[in-house]
Amino acid sequence: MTEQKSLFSDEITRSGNGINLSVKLGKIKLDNPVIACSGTFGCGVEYNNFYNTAVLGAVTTKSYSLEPMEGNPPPRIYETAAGVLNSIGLQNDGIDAFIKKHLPGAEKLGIKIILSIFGQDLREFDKIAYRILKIEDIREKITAVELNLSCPNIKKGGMAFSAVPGEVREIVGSVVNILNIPVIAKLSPNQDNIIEAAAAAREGGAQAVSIINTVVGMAVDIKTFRPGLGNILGGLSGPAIKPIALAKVYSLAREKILPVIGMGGIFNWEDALEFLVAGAGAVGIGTVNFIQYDAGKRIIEGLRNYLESRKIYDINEVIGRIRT
Amino acid sequence: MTEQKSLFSDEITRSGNGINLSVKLGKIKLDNPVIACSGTFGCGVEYNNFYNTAVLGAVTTKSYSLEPMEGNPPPRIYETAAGVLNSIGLQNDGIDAFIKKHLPGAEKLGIKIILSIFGQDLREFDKIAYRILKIEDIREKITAVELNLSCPNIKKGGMAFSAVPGEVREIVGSVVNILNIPVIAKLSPNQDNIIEAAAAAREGGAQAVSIINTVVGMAVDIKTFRPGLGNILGGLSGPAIKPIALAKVYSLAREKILPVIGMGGIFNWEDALEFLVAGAGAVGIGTVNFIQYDAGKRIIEGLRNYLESRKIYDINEVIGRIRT
Amino acid sequence: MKLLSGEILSNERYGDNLYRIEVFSPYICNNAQAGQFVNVKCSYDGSLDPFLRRPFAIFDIEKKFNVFSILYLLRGRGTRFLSLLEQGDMLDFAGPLGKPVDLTGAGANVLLIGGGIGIAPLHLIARIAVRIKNNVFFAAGFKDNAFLRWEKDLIRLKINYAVMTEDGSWGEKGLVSDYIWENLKTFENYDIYCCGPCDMLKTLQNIYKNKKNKVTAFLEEKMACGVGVCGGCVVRIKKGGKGFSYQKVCEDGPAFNLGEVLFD
Amino acid sequence: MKLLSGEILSNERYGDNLYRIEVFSPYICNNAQAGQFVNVKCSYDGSLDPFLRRPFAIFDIEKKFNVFSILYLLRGRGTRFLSLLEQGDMLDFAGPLGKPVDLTGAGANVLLIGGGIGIAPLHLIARIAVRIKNNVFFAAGFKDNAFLRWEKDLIRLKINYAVMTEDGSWGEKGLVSDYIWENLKTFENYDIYCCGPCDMLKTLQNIYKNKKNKVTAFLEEKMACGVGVCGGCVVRIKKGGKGFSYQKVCEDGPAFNLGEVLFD
Ligand SMILES: Cc1cc2nc3c(=O)[nH]c(=O)nc-3n(C[C@H](O)[C@H](O)[C@H](O)COP(=O)(O)OP(=O)(O)OC[C@H]3O[C@@H](n4cnc5c(N)ncnc54)[C@H](O)[C@@H]3O)c2cc1C
Ligand SMILES: Cc1cc2nc3c(=O)[nH]c(=O)nc-3n(C[C@H](O)[C@H](O)[C@H](O)COP(=O)(O)OP(=O)(O)OC[C@H]3O[C@@H](n4cnc5c(N)ncnc54)[C@H](O)[C@@H]3O)c2cc1C
Ligand SMILES: Cc1cc2nc3c(=O)[nH]c(=O)nc-3n(C[C@H](O)[C@H](O)[C@H](O)COP(=O)(O)O)c2cc1C
Ligand SMILES: Cc1cc2nc3c(=O)[nH]c(=O)nc-3n(C[C@H](O)[C@H](O)[C@H](O)COP(=O)(O)O)c2cc1C
Ligand code: FES
Ligand code: FES
Repeated sequence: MTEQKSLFSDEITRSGNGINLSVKLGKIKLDNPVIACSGTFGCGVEYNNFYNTAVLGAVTTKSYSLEPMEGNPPPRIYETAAGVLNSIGLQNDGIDAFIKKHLPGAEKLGIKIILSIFGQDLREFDKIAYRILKIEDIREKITAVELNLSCPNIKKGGMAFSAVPGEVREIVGSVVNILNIPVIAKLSPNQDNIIEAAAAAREGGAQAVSIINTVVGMAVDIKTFRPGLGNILGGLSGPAIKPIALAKVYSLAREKILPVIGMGGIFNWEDALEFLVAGAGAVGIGTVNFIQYDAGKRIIEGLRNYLESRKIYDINEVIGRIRT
Repeated sequence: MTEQKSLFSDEITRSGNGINLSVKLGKIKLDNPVIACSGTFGCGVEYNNFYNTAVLGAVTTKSYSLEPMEGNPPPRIYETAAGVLNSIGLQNDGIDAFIKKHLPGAEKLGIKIILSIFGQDLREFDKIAYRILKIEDIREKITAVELNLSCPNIKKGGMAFSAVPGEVREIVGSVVNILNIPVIAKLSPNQDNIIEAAAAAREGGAQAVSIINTVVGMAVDIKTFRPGLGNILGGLSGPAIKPIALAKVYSLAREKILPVIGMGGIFNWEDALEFLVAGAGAVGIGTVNFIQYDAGKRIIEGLRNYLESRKIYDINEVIGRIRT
Repeated sequence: MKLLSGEILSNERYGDNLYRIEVFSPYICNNAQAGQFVNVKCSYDGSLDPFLRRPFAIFDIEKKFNVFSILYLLRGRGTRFLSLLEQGDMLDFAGPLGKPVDLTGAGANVLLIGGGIGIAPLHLIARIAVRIKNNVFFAAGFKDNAFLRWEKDLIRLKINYAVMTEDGSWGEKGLVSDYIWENLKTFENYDIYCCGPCDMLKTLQNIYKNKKNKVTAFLEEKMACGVGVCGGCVVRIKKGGKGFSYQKVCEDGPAFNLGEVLFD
Repeated sequence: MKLLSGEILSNERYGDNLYRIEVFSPYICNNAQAGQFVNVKCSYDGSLDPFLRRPFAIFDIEKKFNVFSILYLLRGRGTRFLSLLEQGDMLDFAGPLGKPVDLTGAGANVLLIGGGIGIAPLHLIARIAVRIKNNVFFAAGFKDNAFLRWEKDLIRLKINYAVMTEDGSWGEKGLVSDYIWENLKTFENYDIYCCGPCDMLKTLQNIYKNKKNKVTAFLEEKMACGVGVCGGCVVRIKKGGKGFSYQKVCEDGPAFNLGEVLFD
């Protein structure tokens, strides 16, 4: 208890203006470090029914492809212990629908958008980037573009792009060249090369790395002897994977390659704080939105209250402050 | 419902002798497919207070090294959502203590032993194998030897042996050459090469593969800003990892490289059945023993009752019968 | 749609494995329309077990008392939790969710076909339809008489109905689809809303393949978000000629044109 | 040790955030010895939340009624669950666990030093010691008077005692270690058993560094199995000269020779 109070005694940031929650990840500036994860929050419009989603540091959109995509056969959802398997298969109505339909809606609500995109190959990433480039006043409308590199590289037998650092460098580099907005590389936890992939992303010019995407998982329905998911394999998310995500975030953040957006199983402000302390410059909240519709608001408030009660006036003081 | 009854109607194994639960994994024959996992059950003697542990298909001992090992600094245990992190660090009192002290105790109780061992390099594996070779009537006392290849290869910078298929082949081959009892290779889920590693184990002469060992994970104590574990990183086990384990078991089993002993988060007979249906030839139960002290007995009984109620008279009829 | 917390006014056994929970919620009572559902947190605050919310049809609304109710079958972990809640406890739910069924534009007669717990969303439709339609008829089929108590609630709606049970313990013996088959003529000019097990829906799809009735079916699929953002709850819906598109039960449904549903 | 299920005879608030639960268990009452504990499942059957069992000292045993009790502080998820159990519910626990403290061989006088909830294992020692020792003295220290009710239970044991509280709201104002320091002489020939926060144990270790008293301390560490198989609950215990070995709280302890404990 006494320890808690003295943790920051040597460097308390006193300020008349209350608590600073804003963070910077490379060129990306966020009002606070809480970001909604891709694929779990639409573009933030639906959740505006539950709270003002403009309070979030940013909303990462679902991942958009060049053309609309059907996705995988149902069932696509399977509940597991403290987690959920999904095999949505990246269903989306295409980048043009985002630009014409979804972006204006989000804009109107003042939602800060991180646009997530993916392609089947480098050319498709480029094509999407060129379409994004045509958005008027793009820098005001889009905080960053996130490249979902955990999706299958069709040309390379379906392995994730992020499995091959060379591909990461090439795709990131190409999109960075086309766009004049910051680029984030989202990596897969299913390969054991996150550090190499992050280094490649930096070489390509990315401003930050998002980890982790879902972990490959599966379930069997013992009533029917069928896989729980139509696609057999799916992605596991939720608190079950939090320890795995934290280990990856910590291991990558201490390499100081790029700022890390940490995600995987965050359910409350305490979880978010764990990621920040472990070295994440910002955090993503995904699955929690399905269960606690106002999680984003709660987590931001929880972090603010925590800092206030500890007399820490700047959230950057806790980032990476793990005592090992 | 109707579907459930008809699942096996074409090939029901009627038998006057009740339900057959025995399985064969290569040259390894077990009375039933339920095995206690290494490191979670001692040698089965303590748990004999809770039920007759001789009813288990086998008990895999904690992993023994050539010399006694201290293990990692505490805290070594951290509770997570539907799981637990551990950083025991392979503490054990050495292979000689097993032979002299623990084996006789287990023998007296009729426990079927799978002896788990690990070394810092090939030479140490060999040395341990030679000590095992000296056990009198070894084939009656030890059902199989399991090589814990998820442990760090000190000579190769601490990466797990199973990260490098060449090492797997060499170590398995060498131990198989020394010993005249079946060898199982236990692989790490933290590399994305389980199929290659299993193929290497087969080339080395292994009879089966055990997956999965714990998944690398971490926790942060936000009261102290310290890692939850003294060792910082640890291994995640329990229901949280079940979907991950099932995906690995299914993906490996369908390659038909070697029989698979499936483990990771099994808590009840339904979970065990999921693994069997997904292709595991036997299942390991680990963390559940900490919470449900009589889990082994319950799971065996649960499987038997299930088969009986479905009029399936041989457990081998469900193994690998997933309908994809 | 809103995230709500409503006081539980009662939570009673309604039949074998069957419960009805009544919840105080002016917001739901004023805003929910026919065909909508709520997504309920079925664990204590802060608990992760069971993990996901569970969707439940709005069974009934009593505007006068600002009370809506859910009829639920005790099946697994989520409904076990629900069944343990007591009067005075708070229910954490979001709603109203799903696309409302538009009763105003359609024909003058309504036939409701429910199988088992499938009567739940239809009951609210019946209550609303009875005020604006000429004829409302409820055909319901059950395994046994577990839902017997429902007859009283049904009678209060003042509509005509027929009950079929597989074991003959209540109403007539037989399947509800048999009843429909035998009374095709009677219901020729009815708009139909149906909800029940997959087999029942498939049979009805066959029966009405070449009929001109407007047949709307309520579908179920496992949900994660319940609000249309995750794409988890899709079903196959015919698109134009031979193709299909995946549509979301939570946002595009739960009611779909039965003729366009592709069962697998 | 056995896996047991015992009926809860009472589960009462004992003080601020403090509860005592009484469980019917002939097995524990006949087999448990001083210093042992039970490992309790703190969630409903089949639930995974919270995940691990929680160890609790056996606070008291009433052989006549086959009842043992646990004194517990409401701290987190596990103890919250415990506090919600009611008379008539069953408690799922295993025990007795841990190495018994051998009171028969030691000296004629026993001093118990407890800090906060640390009095729990010492209470049972007091009950047993009072029958076989000349003098038994209990020195207990608390923050405030949350444990006030315990004085009654203590008085029933018919031993001498002293209570210290940090806020002076009960007994004398001050720390129990101050009390020990001031009365070193009085307890010169006492065997000591202590349990409490780390700071208290460290202070006592200093006080008794060069004394000849046999000082036994109860330690806590997070446990997974509770029965000695996982190696999770180790503490550092001096070995010979300068080295140390990791010993298991659940199997080698929870009581250790205080002089040999290496705090970090
Ligand atoms: C739109 C809609 C309306 C529904 N209305 C009702 C109703 O009025 N009354 C009623 O009794 N039931 C209704 N259900 C079904 C109800 O949601 C499930 O019965 C409930 O989830 C059972 O959960 P459980 O936790 O008790 O059982 P579990 O054992 O956890 O699950 C039992 C079955 O419920 C299904 N299920 C589990 N989780 C979900 C989920 N997140 N979404 C959908 N299905 C799931 C699974 O297929 C499983 O086989 C409705 C479902 C949908 C999709
Ligand atoms: C040998 C022994 C005897 C104990 N006797 C008592 C007693 O008589 N009365 C009493 O109130 N408490 C006792 N404790 C402590 C008790 O086990 C914890 O207070 C209890 O686990 C709190 O759990 P919780 O779920 O309420 O809180 P949580 O919030 O889950 O945990 C609160 C704290 O308890 C600790 N804890 C959590 N899980 C475990 C675990 N599996 N093993 C050990 N510590 C854990 C953690 O350090 C945590 O900070 C004893 C502990 C040990 C090791
Ligand atoms: C239903 C669902 C859909 C998802 N879709 C995407 C996606 O389109 N693009 C992407 O980069 N990540 C996607 N993710 C991964 C999440 O963004 C996030 O990385 C992951 O779920 C871990 O965080 P969580 O445990 O908080 O959910 C999806 C996750 C879920 C559960
Ligand atoms: C506390 C603990 C200690 C373990 N020690 C070993 C070990 O010594 N050798 C080994 O091969 N696996 C070890 N394991 C891994 C288990 O054998 C098993 O592979 C893993 O825990 C997954 O199964 P579970 O989820 O059922 O526990 C250990 C696991 C735990 C939880
Ligand atoms: S449940 Fe998420 S879209 Fe329907
Ligand atoms: S808790 Fe497992 S050895 Fe003590």
